[in-house]
Amino acid sequence: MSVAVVWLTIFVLSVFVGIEVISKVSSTLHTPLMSGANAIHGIILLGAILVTGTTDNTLAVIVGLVAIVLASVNMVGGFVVTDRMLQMFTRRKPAPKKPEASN
Amino acid sequence: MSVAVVWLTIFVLSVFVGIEVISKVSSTLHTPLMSGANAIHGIILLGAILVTGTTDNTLAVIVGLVAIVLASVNMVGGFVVTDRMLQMFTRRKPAPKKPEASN
Amino acid sequence: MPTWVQLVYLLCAVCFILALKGLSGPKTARTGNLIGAAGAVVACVVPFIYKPNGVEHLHHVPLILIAIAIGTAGGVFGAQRVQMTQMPQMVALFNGVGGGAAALVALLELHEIVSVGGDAPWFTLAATAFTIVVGSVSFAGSIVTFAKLQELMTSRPVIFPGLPVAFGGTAVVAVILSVMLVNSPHMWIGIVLGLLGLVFGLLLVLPVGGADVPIVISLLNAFTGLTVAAGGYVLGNTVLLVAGTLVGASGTFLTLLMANAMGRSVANILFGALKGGSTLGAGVASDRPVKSAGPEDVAILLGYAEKVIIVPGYGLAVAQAQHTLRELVEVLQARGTEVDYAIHPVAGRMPGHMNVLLAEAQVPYEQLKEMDEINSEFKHTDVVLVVGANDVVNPAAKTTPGAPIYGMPILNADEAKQVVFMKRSMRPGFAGIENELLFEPTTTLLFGDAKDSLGKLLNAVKAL
Amino acid sequence: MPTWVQLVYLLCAVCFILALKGLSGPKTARTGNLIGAAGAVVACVVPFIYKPNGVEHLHHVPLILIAIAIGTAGGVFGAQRVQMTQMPQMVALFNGVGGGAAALVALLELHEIVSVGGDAPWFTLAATAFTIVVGSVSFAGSIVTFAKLQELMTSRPVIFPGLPVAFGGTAVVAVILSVMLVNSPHMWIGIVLGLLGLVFGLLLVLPVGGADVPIVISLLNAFTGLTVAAGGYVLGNTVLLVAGTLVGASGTFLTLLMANAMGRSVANILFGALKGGSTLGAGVASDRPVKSAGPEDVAILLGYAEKVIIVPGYGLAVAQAQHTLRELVEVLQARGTEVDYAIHPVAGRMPGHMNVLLAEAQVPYEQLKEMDEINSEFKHTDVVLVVGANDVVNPAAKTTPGAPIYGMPILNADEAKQVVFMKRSMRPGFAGIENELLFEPTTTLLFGDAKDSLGKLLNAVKAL
Ligand SMILES: NC(=O)c1ccc[n+]([C@@H]2O[C@H](COP(=O)([O-])OP(=O)(O)OC[C@H]3O[C@@H](n4cnc5c(N)ncnc54)[C@H](OP(=O)(O)O)[C@@H]3O)[C@@H](O)[C@H]2O)c1
Ligand SMILES: NC(=O)c1ccc[n+]([C@@H]2O[C@H](COP(=O)([O-])OP(=O)(O)OC[C@H]3O[C@@H](n4cnc5c(N)ncnc54)[C@H](OP(=O)(O)O)[C@@H]3O)[C@@H](O)[C@H]2O)c1
Repeated sequence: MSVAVVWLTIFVLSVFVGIEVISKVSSTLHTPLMSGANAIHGIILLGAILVTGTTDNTLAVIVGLVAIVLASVNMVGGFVVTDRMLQMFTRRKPAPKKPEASN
Repeated sequence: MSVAVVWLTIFVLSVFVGIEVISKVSSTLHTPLMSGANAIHGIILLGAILVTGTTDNTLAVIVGLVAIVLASVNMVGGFVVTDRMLQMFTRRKPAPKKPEASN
Repeated sequence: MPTWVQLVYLLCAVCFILALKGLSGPKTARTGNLIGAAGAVVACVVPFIYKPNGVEHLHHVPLILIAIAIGTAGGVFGAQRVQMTQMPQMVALFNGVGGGAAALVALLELHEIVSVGGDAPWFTLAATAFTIVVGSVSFAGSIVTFAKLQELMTSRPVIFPGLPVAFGGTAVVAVILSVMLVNSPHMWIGIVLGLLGLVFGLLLVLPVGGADVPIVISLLNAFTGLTVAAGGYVLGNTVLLVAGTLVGASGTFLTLLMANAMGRSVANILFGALKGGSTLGAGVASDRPVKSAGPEDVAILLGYAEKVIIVPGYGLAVAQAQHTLRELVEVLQARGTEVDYAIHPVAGRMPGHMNVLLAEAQVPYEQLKEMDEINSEFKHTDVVLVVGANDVVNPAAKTTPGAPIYGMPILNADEAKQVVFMKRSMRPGFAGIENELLFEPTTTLLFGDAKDSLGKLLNAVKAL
Repeated sequence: MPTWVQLVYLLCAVCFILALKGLSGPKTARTGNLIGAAGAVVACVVPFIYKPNGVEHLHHVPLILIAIAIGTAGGVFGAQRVQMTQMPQMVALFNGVGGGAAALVALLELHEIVSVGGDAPWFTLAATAFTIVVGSVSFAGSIVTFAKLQELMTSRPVIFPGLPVAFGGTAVVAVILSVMLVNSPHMWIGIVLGLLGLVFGLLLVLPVGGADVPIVISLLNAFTGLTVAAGGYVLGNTVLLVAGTLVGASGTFLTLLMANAMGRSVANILFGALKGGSTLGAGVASDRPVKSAGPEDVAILLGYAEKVIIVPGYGLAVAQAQHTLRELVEVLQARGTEVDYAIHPVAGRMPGHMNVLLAEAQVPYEQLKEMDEINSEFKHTDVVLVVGANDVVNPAAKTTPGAPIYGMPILNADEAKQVVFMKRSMRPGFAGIENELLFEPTTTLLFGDAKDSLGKLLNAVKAL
């Protein structure tokens, strides 16, 4: 099989996985899901590391380092912010100062 | 990428697609779904055609033809029987000989 | 392989994904099946058009076409003639021949490898061995399930002493031979592996009780999917790989779903009998006192009820009484009674059994209510008419932690004002346990074959 | 690439799938996110261990580590400091830098291709061009959305004459240059493409109204995913391909879901302004007569109600009145009133806005009821207190086919016995259309800033 077709196959299958896997998400989770997906594409950091680490052209290295900084902001910030958001969402207050409330 | 890993990747992605895509099926559709999936693996017919059509050993051709017969029974029968089943499931009777029924 | 062929194959694989997606929703199911069929046809036409081995066109085209024609005729004939209630065995048969085809294809591929000097990557050889063994298992297992369901043999578990040993022995020998095949491919190893697979398939399915067979069919279906996937790897063909994997994965998942809906575990179904205990319950009839009545008494109960719910079960299928039941319901409705059918997901002996049966009798789809939908209505119901069902209304599922059906969701027939059971005896249902509901003061039994009793009931109601 | 590296990458890709799967269910969301993070970390550690170009280890390791440390510090700092209500702009910013990084990586890869003589398959070059352009679009677009939401610039649509022409022109030139790049790769073409992408990103997002921005963020997020996928293809790296595609596909789907929940189309959001009409409604205040009341009157209504439902909306967030609201609810509950919050999926200006806001104010999760769950309870409710919401209770969504929100599911506040609106004026909400519910005889208005009014109301209820 030609490489391009292999990659196309992987691409198509990933499209299905991507859609099916989130197709049951409730609207409450839209924002954290967006943010988590955003963190996942921070994996471009891996690409940035690879291109920077395999070149010796000074300008390329500098550009590569900038890409690394940007990508790590994306990745790390993305996961941390998503976690903070989800902490909010799932926190059950241990015991509010609610007195003898009904319901 | 090595060929084996490529195929492993495609395999893993297909596993996710396979599971996610049917994860919402209602119990009423279990039997037709099983039958439809059964028809799909009748695609082994393609494999049988390819091996039979590219050999010239007489015994191999005979075995291959048997495989072709079996595989076409699987594929054609599978799709037809599934369709029959689904026809049953979705048919809305136009007007039963029900008289002045309530409900 | 030219790029366009690869793209067409990819497209066919997408068709199969869409087919499964479609099949999992009631509105899209038929379209889904047709999309899958279209994909399969296109994929199979491709090798007749391009040059598969790069130089020449396919050999033996006439013979191949004849073989396809024969298979197609057989498939269509079987699929058209089968009765709705025989669907499970038909699916088993189709699945079996598919597994057999996969095993044969792998054998031919092994022959190819051997004849060019046996020089293939170990992974390819392992996949070949896998396909041969599991394809044969699927073939033999499916044939036995077919025989059981078609009542060509007993549907009770077949167990003999030494079964576990034979089972384990076959498995060990198959593994050893597979390792040998990977080390040095020989044709005879492949053939022996195939035979071992057949034996293994027999040993796997013989001890399973007839009523567990649908689960086993689903499992063997997933097996065949995996062999097709492995075959795809060996042949270097993506469409086989993707399609086979899809079926393998979704089939396994579906098997778990189905076992779950019956409150059973797959391991228990397969190996329960091996461990000594039968997978069926004891099946003895009780002799505690019950209240029984004749058709005329029941006719009065039904005829003057405002709301009636019918709970159909396995016995309705056995008695083939679905048409009589529909007539009775129509007469009751004509009298102004509100009647619904309560469909338990595993009533009968295959998933969706009741839907198929009642659809065949032209009961309007709207009157079939799923369990979740109707369970809250039983308490407002005057009479529940249980026709050949038992386990699906057995309160032991809620109250008796040790019972084999404990934890299975049931229809709340016990909440209704009156319950009428139509069955032939006091024998228990599939799970083999007693049903306390039969002994409740609100319960009436109408003994006899369901078709018989329903006929009498129908006349009695008409005469009211 | 050694096999173990490829297998690790595959494992990381699976982590991302599981992450998305986890994130789509409330119970598994946090675990999902952590699995994703673990996969990302493992994938990024790999190149430090193996020899990426087959011979040598990674160059410039210290510099790379410093760059990662800087980025990580920045990311953590931003993520920790941001307030809950500023989440959308934070996500936009993170998304933008990711897009920028992808564009830079593609430029470097182009540089590599050019320096070895420009000999690459056309598909690789096309993917490179795609990544440069779309990554830049994502970068510039996200920065503008950040500026809009952070109120560094006006959040109203920015439109100028000639915008459609500039928009179309940029697009055409980008396509022409991409074709040129594919034919003969040159560095300058890549750089110009990047600049064009930046311009295009600006032109795409400037005309979008502030409140539509969450949709646009989601769309740009999907864009970045696709650029990462294309980058993965160029670099021959599966984990980038799979991760990027997952995000691209799920992001696109999520964008549609979100737009749908607001009853808007994505095309309308993006290109509505270009066509001349603003994407926001008219926003004029009506002068028809309404019934308004003071805090004391409303306090009596609430204080003696048996069942009260709170409908929070955008105004609650603007007024930052969530804490006061919670206090009021607690006092009412202490008086024995049954109080629930009805959460509309698109109340506020980002999906889940109300959940985040009220969770921050420590409102117990159990009191937040989703729309489907609570909609049938309005008719048994004495008072509905609408705090800074408007569109989400506007019956025009059901009754007025021409209205911009027609078809959007709404909270059935109109079915309650009494409705109290807290808002500052008669100005309409986000959709810019009048709300008939304001003029109903059962409706009372309490004018003023939500925080202010709630404070007064709280005192008045306490004084009862
Ligand atoms: N749906 C599936 O996929 C599937 C697959 C495998 C197993 N199962 C299992 O099968 C059971 C299904 O429950 P169910 O309530 O439908 O069936 P059931 O519990 O097996 O009960 C069937 C009843 O029908 C009566 N019956 C048999 N033949 C009859 C006839 N000719 N006329 C009148 N009555 C007749 C039997 O009593 P008499 O002998 O006294 O007449 C028996 O009590 C569950 O335990 C389920 O787990 C289901
Ligand atoms: N959730 C999302 O993801 C999202 C994203 C984009 C757009 N949207 C759209 O936003 C709308 C959300 O509906 P909604 O009912 O929450 O909001 P809305 O319809 O925009 O209404 C907000 C109301 O709050 C009032 N308000 C503003 N500031 C206030 C303050 N300080 N004190 C008291 N009241 C104040 C406003 O009236 P006054 O000016 O008279 O005070 C206005 O009527 C929907 O149309 C939705 O489609 C949602």
